[in-house]
Amino acid sequence: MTEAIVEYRGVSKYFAGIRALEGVDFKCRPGSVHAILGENGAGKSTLIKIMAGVLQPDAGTLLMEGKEVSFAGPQAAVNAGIVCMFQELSLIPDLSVADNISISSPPRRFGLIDRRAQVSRAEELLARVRCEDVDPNALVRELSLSRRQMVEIAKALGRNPKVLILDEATSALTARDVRTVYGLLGELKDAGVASLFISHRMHEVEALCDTLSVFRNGRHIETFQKGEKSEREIVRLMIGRDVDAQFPPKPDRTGEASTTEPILEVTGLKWGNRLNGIDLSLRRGEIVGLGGLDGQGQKELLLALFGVLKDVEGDVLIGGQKGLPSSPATAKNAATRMALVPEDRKTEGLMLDMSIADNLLVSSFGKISRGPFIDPGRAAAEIRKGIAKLQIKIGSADDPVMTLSGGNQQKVVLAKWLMIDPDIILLNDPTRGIDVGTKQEIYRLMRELANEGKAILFYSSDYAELIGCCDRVSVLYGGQVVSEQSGDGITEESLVAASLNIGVEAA
Amino acid sequence: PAEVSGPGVNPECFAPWSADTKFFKWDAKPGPYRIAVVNGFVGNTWRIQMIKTAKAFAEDPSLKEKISEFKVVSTGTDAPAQLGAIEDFINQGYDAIVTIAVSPDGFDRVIRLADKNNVVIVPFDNVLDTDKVMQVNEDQLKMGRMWAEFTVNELKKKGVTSGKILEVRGLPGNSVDRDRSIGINEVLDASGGDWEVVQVVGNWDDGTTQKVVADAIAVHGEFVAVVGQGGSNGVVQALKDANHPWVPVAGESENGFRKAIAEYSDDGLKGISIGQSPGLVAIAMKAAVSALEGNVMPQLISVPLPVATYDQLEDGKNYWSDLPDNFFTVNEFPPCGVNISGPEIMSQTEEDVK
Amino acid sequence: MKQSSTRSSDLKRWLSQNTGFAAALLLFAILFLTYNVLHPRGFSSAVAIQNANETVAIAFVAMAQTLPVLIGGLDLSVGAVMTLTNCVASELLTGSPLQILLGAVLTLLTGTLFGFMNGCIVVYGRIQPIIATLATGAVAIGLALLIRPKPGGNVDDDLSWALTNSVWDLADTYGFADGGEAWWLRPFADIPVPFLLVVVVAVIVWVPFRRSVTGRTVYAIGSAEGAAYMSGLPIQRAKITAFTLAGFLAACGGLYLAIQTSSGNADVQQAGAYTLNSIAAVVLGGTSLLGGTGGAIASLVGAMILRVISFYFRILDIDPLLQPLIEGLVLLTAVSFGAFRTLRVKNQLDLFR
Amino acid sequence: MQISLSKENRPIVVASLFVGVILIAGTAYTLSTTGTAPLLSVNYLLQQLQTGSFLGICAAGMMMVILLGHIDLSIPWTLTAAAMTATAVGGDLAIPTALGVGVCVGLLNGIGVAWLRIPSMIFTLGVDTVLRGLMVAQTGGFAPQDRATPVMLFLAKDRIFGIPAAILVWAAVSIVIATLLTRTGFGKSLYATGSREGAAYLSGIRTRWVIIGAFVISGVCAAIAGVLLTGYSAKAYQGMGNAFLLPAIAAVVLGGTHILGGKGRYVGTLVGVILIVLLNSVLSIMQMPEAGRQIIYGAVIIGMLLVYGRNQRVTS
Ligand SMILES: Nc1ncnc2c1ncn2[C@@H]1O[C@H](COP(=O)(O)OP(=O)(O)OP(=O)(O)O)[C@@H](O)[C@H]1O
Ligand SMILES: Nc1ncnc2c1ncn2[C@@H]1O[C@H](COP(=O)(O)OP(=O)(O)OP(=O)(O)O)[C@@H](O)[C@H]1O
Ligand SMILES: [Mg+2]
Ligand SMILES: [Mg+2]
Repeated sequence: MTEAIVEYRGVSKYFAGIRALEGVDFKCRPGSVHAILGENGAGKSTLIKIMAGVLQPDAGTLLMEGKEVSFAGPQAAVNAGIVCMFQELSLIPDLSVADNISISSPPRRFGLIDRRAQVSRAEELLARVRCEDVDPNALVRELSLSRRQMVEIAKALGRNPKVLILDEATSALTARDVRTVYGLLGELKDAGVASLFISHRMHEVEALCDTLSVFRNGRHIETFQKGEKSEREIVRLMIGRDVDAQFPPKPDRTGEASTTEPILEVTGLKWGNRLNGIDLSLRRGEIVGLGGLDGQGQKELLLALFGVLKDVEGDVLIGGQKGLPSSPATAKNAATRMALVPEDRKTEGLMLDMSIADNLLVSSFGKISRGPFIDPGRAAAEIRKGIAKLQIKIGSADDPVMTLSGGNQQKVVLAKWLMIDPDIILLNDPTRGIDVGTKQEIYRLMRELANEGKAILFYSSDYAELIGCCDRVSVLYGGQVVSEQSGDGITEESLVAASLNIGVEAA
Repeated sequence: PAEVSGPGVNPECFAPWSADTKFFKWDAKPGPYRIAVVNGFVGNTWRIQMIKTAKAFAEDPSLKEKISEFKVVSTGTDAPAQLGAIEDFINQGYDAIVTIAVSPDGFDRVIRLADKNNVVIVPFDNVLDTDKVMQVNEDQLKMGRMWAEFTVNELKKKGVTSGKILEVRGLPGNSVDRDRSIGINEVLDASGGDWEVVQVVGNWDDGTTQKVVADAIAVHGEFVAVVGQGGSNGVVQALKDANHPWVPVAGESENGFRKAIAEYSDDGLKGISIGQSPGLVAIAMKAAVSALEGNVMPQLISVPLPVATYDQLEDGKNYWSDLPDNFFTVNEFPPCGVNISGPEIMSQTEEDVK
Repeated sequence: MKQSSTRSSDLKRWLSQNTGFAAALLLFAILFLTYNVLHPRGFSSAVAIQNANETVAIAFVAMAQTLPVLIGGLDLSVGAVMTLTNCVASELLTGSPLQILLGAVLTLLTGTLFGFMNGCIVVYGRIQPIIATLATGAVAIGLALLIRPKPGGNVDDDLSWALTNSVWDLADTYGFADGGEAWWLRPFADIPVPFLLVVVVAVIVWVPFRRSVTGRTVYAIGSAEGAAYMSGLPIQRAKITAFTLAGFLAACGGLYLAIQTSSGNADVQQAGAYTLNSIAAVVLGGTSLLGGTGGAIASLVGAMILRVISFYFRILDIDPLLQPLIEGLVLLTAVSFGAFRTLRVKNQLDLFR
Repeated sequence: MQISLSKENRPIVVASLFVGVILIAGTAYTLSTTGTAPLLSVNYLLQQLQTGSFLGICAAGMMMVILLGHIDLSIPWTLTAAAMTATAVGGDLAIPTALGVGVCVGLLNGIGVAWLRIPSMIFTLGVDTVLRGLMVAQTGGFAPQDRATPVMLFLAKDRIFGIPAAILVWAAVSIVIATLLTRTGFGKSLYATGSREGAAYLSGIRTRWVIIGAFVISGVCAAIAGVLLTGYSAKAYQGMGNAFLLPAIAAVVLGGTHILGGKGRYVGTLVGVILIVLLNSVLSIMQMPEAGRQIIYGAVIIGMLLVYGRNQRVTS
């Protein structure tokens, strides 16, 4: 057996008394692709942040190639050959692609950064990740999310990693890029590099990894080889209990569709070059999915419906009223109330350093006020109701929402919107980065809401979710709906085919 | 300019500062002249009144014919900007530049340039610590002395020879503040009385002065007199608010202060009002023209102090009970032919606004 | 042919990435040319010298302000540090040439150390830059008043004359290059020395800094601090360096002010005015107050725009009592230019960065 | 109410303690020099609160804006302009005029910051300059009347049951602001917008109107302070607001409000104002020269913020 390249011995880490990792013994071998699995808050990110020098352990030791090491900061870790890719996080938007790729150790001439050498280095690395179309002199802020992740990968490659860490770093990639990344990881594996891979998507893990480690509540539960355990067993290790059917059953809706009036009807919706004539309808009691590759206009569609975008063209009927709301505030207050769970809960969904209570109330001041004043009794009741309904796990409602785990944070966003009792709920990838258990709760909640007569428009980057949750799915490509599927017609095959805008036969 | 011996022209108006004041003579230039006023800070009534006086005086029959171009700029409290403006006017070929210096130092370069180009620079009010330019000012040391003398006299009349006197100082670091304070303390020390002088800093600003005087009263109880360099309205307000008995007060020449003296002098507010006049600008302009005409001029021109004590006040003559508090009462200097009165300048369009 | 096409697209990209700076440059060019056309002695060395002299201090202070702004902060002490170093210099710039040189070095060192202290307070005390420097600015003014309770000072006359004039005068004063008549000096003879000083400092300080990892880190911090940290960039070093350099550049301003006025003045109002003007200059130059984009050269241009605006009052006939109003309106209009971009934003979320 | 030393309350407690320290130091000084302890007299304290009310009201308005992560540099000349226009109009309309000026300036600031998205630091600075220009032009051109009206004199100077009316005005403003912040949707929206504007907007808060509202409150507060100050000095004059900008910012920050917005309690601002006012007064009583005063100011601000606890480091 090869010697471990990185080894944890009894590593513990606490945050203000909260246990993030405790007594972790963990090894990872060179030439492997190693998946780290666990619920939200299991300690995965903490584990790799320690390896990457971002955090220092409170107890225990870290060994690299058999020698004890201690990294004072990310640079020290990089120097030792540990390269970490965080989700969207380590690129500087206002610097050029070339600057970013050679960010901390650029080629120099006479002690100064050599711009030309830097550009050619960037060109080489971009070619390696098959992103020749990216201009090394462009600013990162000008790139799309998927291009940014590829630049991030190029940057990581350029640092000659011995250990490469991907913490949910592939979430926005296109199918072609994913294939490139798979290829690259394979190459690196052959070159003896250890890759650590964190993802909440089982199919990615299955396709890529050879070794799997499961964490739960800050403890290392078990490490095993791929194929040793079934998916069901793995999930049980992760959440500590059995999971039953992932998705709640769909009610039978055949025949209903034609009889009820749509609550939302959109024809020829256009916005800039992102939306190119979208037709869509949504009825009460229905969950309609938005499918397609990332960046095909799904987010823009949701934002447009919620009144965030200006100069949107097309015919819209919402609850019989013509026209789009002019702002989220009007969308929320209209006769047909709308709610949007945005893409990034940390910057768009929540005021992270405000309390859970304040975050819950932020959309419903009108409802809990008497005249201009907030009625504390009613506010407290609403908060209690919201927390109970979604079973949000909190200490006190006055704690900052920042202290919650990702899944619970997402529940706060949902609870906030449920307080206004919306008629239409727009969901933008609500389960991204959320563990299996919580995902299930959200699926169940969605179905409950639909059964209460609400209409749900649901964008997800995960096909399985669309198949499991939706009554109908509209697949977007290039800002248009290219395919509409419903009922049993929604299959992975058909979704993938539609996403790539090719006929089902070809897929 | 050439250094010559006196006496200078028109000594009633252009009085030399002291017996050993030097005299300058520039080569006579044919008129009419281009004159610029380079002000520093703008944003208080004094400066506004000064600018209006300058503009009005440029239209005065005695000067109008002699000036072909007249410009006023304000540069803010920014030394390089003021120096730059002066240099710019020299470059533009102006004949004389009248200025209130933002700093008593630092003009060496523009003085050198002005001399090279035969341009007359006349600082007034905030003058320079140099004897290389012709300057116009009131004697600050003497002002301080007169304030203190008056105060000591009034106290003597009341039979008071000891006690706490409150001295309100101006902007820290300013030479005017320094000179006035020296004058005041010189006289107090020499007066033989047993005075305890309490100093507070009022920055010549009514609001600040009022606040610090109120504080001082709260802490020290009663004063036998107040000698204030500026912000005199604030002194009076603070005394009034604290129900402090009226005592002799020496101060500036704001209309409000004089109104207060006139009103309360019988109750004991025996006041003296001497002030730095915005009308100084007119004398400085006149001096500049005179110098350009080739007359012999004193290097430092002393403008008589416009004194008014409580027994000399007369409504409509040296104060105006129906006009705003803020403007400065003293504006005219008859010996110099400067006859623009304060109200004339500051209320010229009063009718228009009602 | 390929060469030329890439070059034009390079220019296009530069323009799109530096729109603010380009607009500032254009605005300055128009304002300055018009001023010279209107000025009776426009396009002459004397006018250039005067303009340069007036601009140096604010230019240095604006450059100083740029660095803290780039990291997404603000330095409210730059004006005060300029004032402090101005007072220090007014005590030290006298005596033999060697003593003067030493004095100048000590002056710059004072400002640099003060900036370093600011940096340490911000980094190790973890206090927001704007508040930390509001406080240290008061300290700097206090020190300046201690050093120079009243204005004055004793700066070497020759030095003052030589450095506030043209290159020819410099040579003439110190008698090198045949007293300014040497053939090789001719082409430069009419250039104002103050202009050269600013350019020299910009070139030997700013340009290398811009092309160092520390400089890059400064931009990265303003753009995305978390990402900069995760990328292994030296955050603390860069922050301290930014404030230290700000102190150094402010000291350059103070030093020049002392040379220009051959005196020192602990003027609180002037210090405040310079700080606020430096922020205005930074914004006019197209640097974002949010950090991450812009640069010291842009601020230099911003400072020049600010100055040129006030030049106009001297050549146009404007009621002196309306001047402050006009000045304010022009400033407000100029800083509002960037708003046109905002009004064109189609996705409201892009407004909240 | 229970006082727990949470991060939020610590500045308030520390600043209150420091207020005590200032009073003790000042009293020690007066005892040693004059043998009396006037600082502890009710009269002195009431007077400090009276003169502190101008700053207090400015700071209350400033806090609204700082909670949003913005700043209002136009306070000095908003105050002055409101006061000068009010006295120029005179009579019963004086105070409504002053408030009107405050509202207009606030609207202008708000529009510039919320709609045009110009950084408040620079936009309000420009507005301040414009207001100064307007006042210079107005004084120069129209020689406006500057006398305080009887109501202004009453508000600033008279006492009601022995308490200066100015303090009552300040108390009224404080109650309104504190209620606004803690008990109304607007107040909560203010915190939300200051904490993260994008998220607040997507939550259906009309963030632009919140921003405009905060600036209007700030303008109105400055105008009220202008009215009181006019009454106190019996007249309005150029530059009367100059002394309030930096102390107002310092008071808000010393009271624990986060300069980048989102966090802070109004009680803190109250304590901050009292701290600054007393510090000023005691230094003046000690006849501390300007140099020492400035150094002490700086040291106090830095020292207190260090005691309050350092900000979090940005690591992710
Ligand atoms: N900066 C922090 N401050 C306080 N507690 C923290 C911090 N970071 C992590 N924690 C705690 O440590 C625990 C483990 O967090 P970690 O980020 O490692 O989880 P994770 O497994 O990466 O979760 P996810 O799947 O959501 O990414 C969390 O439950 C949290 O309570
Ligand atoms: N400042 C903090 N204080 C307390 N807990 C924190 C803090 N920052 C993070 N945490 C904890 O760390 C955990 C994970 O944080 P992380 O940043 O990895 O988010 P996440 O849940 O993984 O979301 P995503 O996967 O979408 O990035 C959270 O569950 C949270 O409890
Ligand atoms: Mg994580
Ligand atoms: Mg995560």
